[in-house]
Amino acid sequence: MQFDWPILSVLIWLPILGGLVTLALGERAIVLGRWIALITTAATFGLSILLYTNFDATTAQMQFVEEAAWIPAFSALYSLGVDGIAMPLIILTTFVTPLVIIAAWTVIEKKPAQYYAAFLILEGLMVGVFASLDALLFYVFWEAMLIPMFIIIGVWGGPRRVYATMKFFLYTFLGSVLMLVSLIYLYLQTCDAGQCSYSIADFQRLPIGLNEQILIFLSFLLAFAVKVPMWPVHTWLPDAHVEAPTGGSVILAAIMLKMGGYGFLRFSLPITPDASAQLDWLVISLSLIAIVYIGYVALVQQDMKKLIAYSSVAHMGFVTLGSFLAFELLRVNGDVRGAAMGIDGAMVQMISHGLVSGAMFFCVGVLYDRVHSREIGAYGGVVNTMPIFAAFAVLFAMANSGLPATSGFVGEFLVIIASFRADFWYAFLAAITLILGAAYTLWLVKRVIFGAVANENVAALKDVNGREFFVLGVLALAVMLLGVWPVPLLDVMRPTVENLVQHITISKL
Amino acid sequence: MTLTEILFYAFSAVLIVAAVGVITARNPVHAALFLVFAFFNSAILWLLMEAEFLAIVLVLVYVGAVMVLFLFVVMMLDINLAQMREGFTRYAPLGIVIAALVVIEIGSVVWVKQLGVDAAPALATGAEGYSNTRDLGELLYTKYLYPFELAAVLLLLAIVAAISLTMRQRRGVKTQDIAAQVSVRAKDRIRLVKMDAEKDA
Amino acid sequence: MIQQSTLLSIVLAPLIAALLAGLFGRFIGRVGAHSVTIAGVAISFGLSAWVLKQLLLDGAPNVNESVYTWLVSDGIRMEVGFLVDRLTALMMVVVTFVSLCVHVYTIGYMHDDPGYQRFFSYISLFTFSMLMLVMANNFMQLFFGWEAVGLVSYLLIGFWYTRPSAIFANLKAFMVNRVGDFGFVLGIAGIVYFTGSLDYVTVFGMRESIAANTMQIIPGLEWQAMTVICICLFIGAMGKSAQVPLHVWLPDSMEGPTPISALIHAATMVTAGIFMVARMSPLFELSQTALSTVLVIGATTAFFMGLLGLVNNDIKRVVAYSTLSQLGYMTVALGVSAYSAAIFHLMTHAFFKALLFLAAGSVIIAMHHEQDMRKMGGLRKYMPITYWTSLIGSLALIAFPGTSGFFSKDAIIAAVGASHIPGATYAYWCVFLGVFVTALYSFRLIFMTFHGPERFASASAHDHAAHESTHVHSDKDAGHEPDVSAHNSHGAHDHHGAPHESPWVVTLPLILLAIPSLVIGWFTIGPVLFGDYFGNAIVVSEAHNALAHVAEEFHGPASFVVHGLKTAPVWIALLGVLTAWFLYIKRPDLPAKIAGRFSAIYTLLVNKFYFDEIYQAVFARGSRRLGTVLWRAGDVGLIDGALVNGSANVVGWFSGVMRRMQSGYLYHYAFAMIIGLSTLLAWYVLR
Amino acid sequence: MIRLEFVLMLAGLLFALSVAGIFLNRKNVILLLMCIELMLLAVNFNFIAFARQLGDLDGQIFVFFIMTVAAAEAAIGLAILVVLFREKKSINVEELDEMKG
Repeated sequence: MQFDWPILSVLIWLPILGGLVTLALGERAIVLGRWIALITTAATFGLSILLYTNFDATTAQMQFVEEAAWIPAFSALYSLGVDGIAMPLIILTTFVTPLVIIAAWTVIEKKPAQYYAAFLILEGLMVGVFASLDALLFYVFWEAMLIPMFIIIGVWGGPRRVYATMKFFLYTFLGSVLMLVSLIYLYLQTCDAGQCSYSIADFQRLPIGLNEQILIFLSFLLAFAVKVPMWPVHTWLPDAHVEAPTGGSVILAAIMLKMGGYGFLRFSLPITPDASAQLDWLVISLSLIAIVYIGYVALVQQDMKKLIAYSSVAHMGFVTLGSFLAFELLRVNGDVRGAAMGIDGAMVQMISHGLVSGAMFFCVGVLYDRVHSREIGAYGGVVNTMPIFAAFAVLFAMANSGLPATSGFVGEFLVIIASFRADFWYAFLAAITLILGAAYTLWLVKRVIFGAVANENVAALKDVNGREFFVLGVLALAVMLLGVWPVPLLDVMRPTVENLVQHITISKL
Repeated sequence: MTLTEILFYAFSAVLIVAAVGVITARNPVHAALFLVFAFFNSAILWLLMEAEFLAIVLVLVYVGAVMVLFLFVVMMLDINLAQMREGFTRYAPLGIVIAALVVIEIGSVVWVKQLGVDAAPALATGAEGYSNTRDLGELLYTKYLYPFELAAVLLLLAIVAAISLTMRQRRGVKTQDIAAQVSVRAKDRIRLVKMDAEKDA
Repeated sequence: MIQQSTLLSIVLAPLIAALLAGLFGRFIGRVGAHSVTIAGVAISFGLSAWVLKQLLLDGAPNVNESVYTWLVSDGIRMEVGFLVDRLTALMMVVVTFVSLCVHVYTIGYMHDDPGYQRFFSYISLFTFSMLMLVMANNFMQLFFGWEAVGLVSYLLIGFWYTRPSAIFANLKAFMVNRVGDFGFVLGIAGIVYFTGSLDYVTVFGMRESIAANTMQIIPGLEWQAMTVICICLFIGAMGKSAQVPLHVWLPDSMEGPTPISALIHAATMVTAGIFMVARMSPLFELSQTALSTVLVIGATTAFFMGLLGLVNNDIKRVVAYSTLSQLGYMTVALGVSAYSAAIFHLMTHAFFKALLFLAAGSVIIAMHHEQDMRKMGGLRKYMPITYWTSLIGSLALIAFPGTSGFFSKDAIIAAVGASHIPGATYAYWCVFLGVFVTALYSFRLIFMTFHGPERFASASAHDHAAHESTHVHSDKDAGHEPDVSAHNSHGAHDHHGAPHESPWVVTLPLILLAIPSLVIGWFTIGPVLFGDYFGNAIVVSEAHNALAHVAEEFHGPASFVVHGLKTAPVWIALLGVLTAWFLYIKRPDLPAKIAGRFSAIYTLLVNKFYFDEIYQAVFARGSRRLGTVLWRAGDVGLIDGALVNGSANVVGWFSGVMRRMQSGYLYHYAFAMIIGLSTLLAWYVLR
Repeated sequence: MIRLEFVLMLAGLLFALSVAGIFLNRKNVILLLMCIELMLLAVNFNFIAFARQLGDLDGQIFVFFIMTVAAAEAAIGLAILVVLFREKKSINVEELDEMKG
């Protein structure tokens, strides 16, 4: 069922409006501002649930489509819509943001109103990225999103926040400018009788020569690989995570990284299928390097946030690996069985990683709020003083290491199974994450959570309060639910994914 | 060779001499005076070229206002002349080369390339009742009205800018600051401190 | 007819109990926690027994149905479902019975522990996971259960989380198991690749087509697809069932409380690998290479791990090494396609090994959480029930004729003797010598603990000297059982007072387990081993049906015993017992002399063949070093240093050069403008 | 009749002299300003000459605007000079290197 009111626009602009109101109210009216922030995000989440319940899971068509003239001179449209790939990511966005707001409830002391406003505006922009059907609109949201994040890290960040923000900004910006060039090229290619189009759907239908495709593919790859982030353009992530405030880390890990994966599925694969087929070895090998190499790097981190950041890189390797299996499958087996499973796995991995890494960052935040240290060495035996927290932390750690019945398992398992069809060694290297993931996560747990009380800081810890319990509990429920009941997620994606697999296996030359 | 031409060459020569004087004069006052002289010469040359209004404006505005301003400033400031003259000729060869280059360029444009400009039907300057000033005025207030207004604004801006740049707040002058007096609050003047009662030793 | 609801109740009862005890432990209290979990497991046990009866006596058909679709991706259904045949039913009964005993026992053992409710929650959760594992009808659920038992094992080994050795051991256990799971997942992926299904029945139905495939893993080298899959799956089994070289976690897992050593690390979880291979028998039968691998690894485990039991002084670790060795026997049985013998030994072993562990726990309680056997001795008269039950357990372990262990183990040895697959000769010698070793360490344990002089009263006086001279690692990994609170509460008793028999909640399970340990072989050997008990659950190809040769000579249990007496293994075992008696009762000074004489071998054994050290150096430290190198050189040095900050530095350096041109002198800019202008003009005009 | 070419050459010489003046008097800001005035004068000559040659008064209009701008520039330039002198007690350009990169 489609609505007669523009639900996607509301999802984008409601939080932005709420953010502006919070900003306008200022720091003096912070109590009111806080509640406005919470109510707005909660309402957004509620509306996004409507998106799910009214979603037609039998078709790969764009749904809830809105269209209006935006910049007539470039025939750019304000056109929104979601399919089975975008919708879950939108719900992930609207789900995580209220939790960030709640988690920051009394913790942020410096300019809280602006903090909330930044997150609300960020939420709207992120939904915009996932909902845009117009490439220019997509690009605007894509870049605009950097601004609130830049501010969040730059203002509320740690001691090296300036370095981290500059690195974050330059990295991501450098990646995406070339994408703009490609988008403009594609725009010019669509011109027919003076009528050009920025519509992504038109781009996907456009026949393009192989050399052009390869150039476009590389520019997209740079943009999305930085965002994912793939090895070797990942080094902004640990720095950004370490310096970002808890909420910033959560949003960064939970949602912003997914933009890269989404970009691959929405742009790279369908617009340049032949170049993808030519260059899939590149993406796959980078993914496998990410999985193994970064696993080892994560093992030796001394900073909790850095460790989780590196584990994010490793986990996102599964997303890119799963997304690009189709071509190898076609070459090896002559059919694409397994490709949809790879993409399914990539999508589930994205959602799951959003929940799990977000939760892990929340956990670090809980500790950081109390002890003001992220060093692993500053902790030990937290379970003695914070048993409830420890239970949550162990749960999320298990999810991070891909234990069945948690969401972390589903995506990895699907991708490993799918990659076995392509090549034994793909599966072999991907499965190493079972060992490495468990090693770095559980070693972290061992050093931080278990053991005797290490020092008086730990001895003075108080267990989670109601607010933290709520946030962690909701995430824990989500992680478990997705782990034992992933059907709802896979069902809404299926037509879209199948359509995508079909699309990308047809040459555009 | 007509009288006009003779006059032109004569005043041109004087103008060149005056310009040389401007750039070589030891004393800035002399330089300014040479410049005044150059302006006068130019005004005469412009008269010869039938730009009467501009010639008058040049004398009035430049000589009367701008150069006087220059002289004021030169005299007002205590300039260390010796320091200024140091290394006077250091860049002279370079300057002469560049100057020669400029002359050669213009010469080549004028003489070699011939400009390709044919003399258009001359203005009816000799006509009865012709006034250069009125023609200019008509153009200024019709075709160039907006630029003219802009020029006016520009001048106003220059006035304001010059004043605001050179104005300075003198210290030690006792004046009232009404705004500060009005906006003052009680707590700015008095601070209440809570203290324990004195204890016995 | 077995209803789906019955099966659901069997698995869900412990789960619900676990959730109640775990989440609401604070509200329902200690009594509430143990009542609810025991009730849950009791329901499971009752229903499992009923299911077994239905299948066995009432001729109910096997159940194979899906309960829940977990997900469907790319046309491959991943489901939760139950396959209940006699193999499953047997496992269900064993699991729930041992679990029930352990639950009851725990009331006594964990009496003073602050984590009482948590413990009950964990062991109930374990029961649930294990049941899910054995009742699975597809690989997906098998893997679910597989990982879930691993998780609970992790939680339980680290139950006393303040002890460094415990949290080291649980991490180690999880990691080693993950190495196994790594292979297991690849095996499952291979199965999906070749069959497009996860369902057992479908996969087994297509086994011939898998076997027809080959894979090129290393270019130029064709491998049989079935061999690759089976070896991958068996790597999983090696991890879970602690086969060399993935055995290192099991001895360390003794850091957990004794009840779970009995339940998880002896009776049930570690046998999951055995069960899995038996379940996959249709696949393994098609790959002789895989079977040989299984055989050799099992044989190695059986003999060499047994040797380690000879030199250890920690009572629980001795039992742990014996578990390793017995798991090796089971694996050997799998290798020679005597799957039913493996399962049979699995069952008897579950009873007598759980019994031995629980008895060891009982001793540990009596000794106030002292685990070093050198500080025990003469306990027979203080703890008669414990003594007699552990004697029964030990007799079963050494395969004393007539006990349950005799039937199962003798069958395995006979089957190995009858087998002709590559590696069978090596395996035969391993299991044969293993009998002697088993007898020696078992009775060394009995004699040191229950016979001889009482060493506990004076233990504290001279313990340290003896301790360090003979047991190199005791402080580091043997550890001492009690956590602080438990120790203190025991300290309230007279520490040097005479040991006394444990309360009934401890001894009752001992007795309950001793009965099947002693007699179950008599009733079950016929049908299980040589009858058609398993029906089509286990498939053995004619080519290597070693057990069939043994079956030809089988004429009832009594004659089996009589026949056994005529064969070497029984006498070897008795020789082992005599040796133990001689060394530890008659001439207690001899062991030290022997150790001195063969110090090289002794050191090798005490250091457990240096597996831990090598793993620590190569994998733990090596990984960390590799990680550091990759991080420092790769991430920080090359990517961040050279590329990211490097490009920034190049820009900075270039701007630094360019900056010098910005002298700040007005005339420099003016000159530059004029020169530039005239040059441009010159180029324009004069060209 | 004054020939266009001679006027242009005169303007060119004037311009060249003022360029040379900038090189010679590089330290003295006042003289630099004067040289700029001279330069503008040279430009004005060109405009006037062409206006006459082409019979188009627009050239003279331009001169008018140039003079306006020159006056404004001189005013502000001198104002800056005064402020500068107040700060530095000198107008030596060599001391003005704060814009150095």
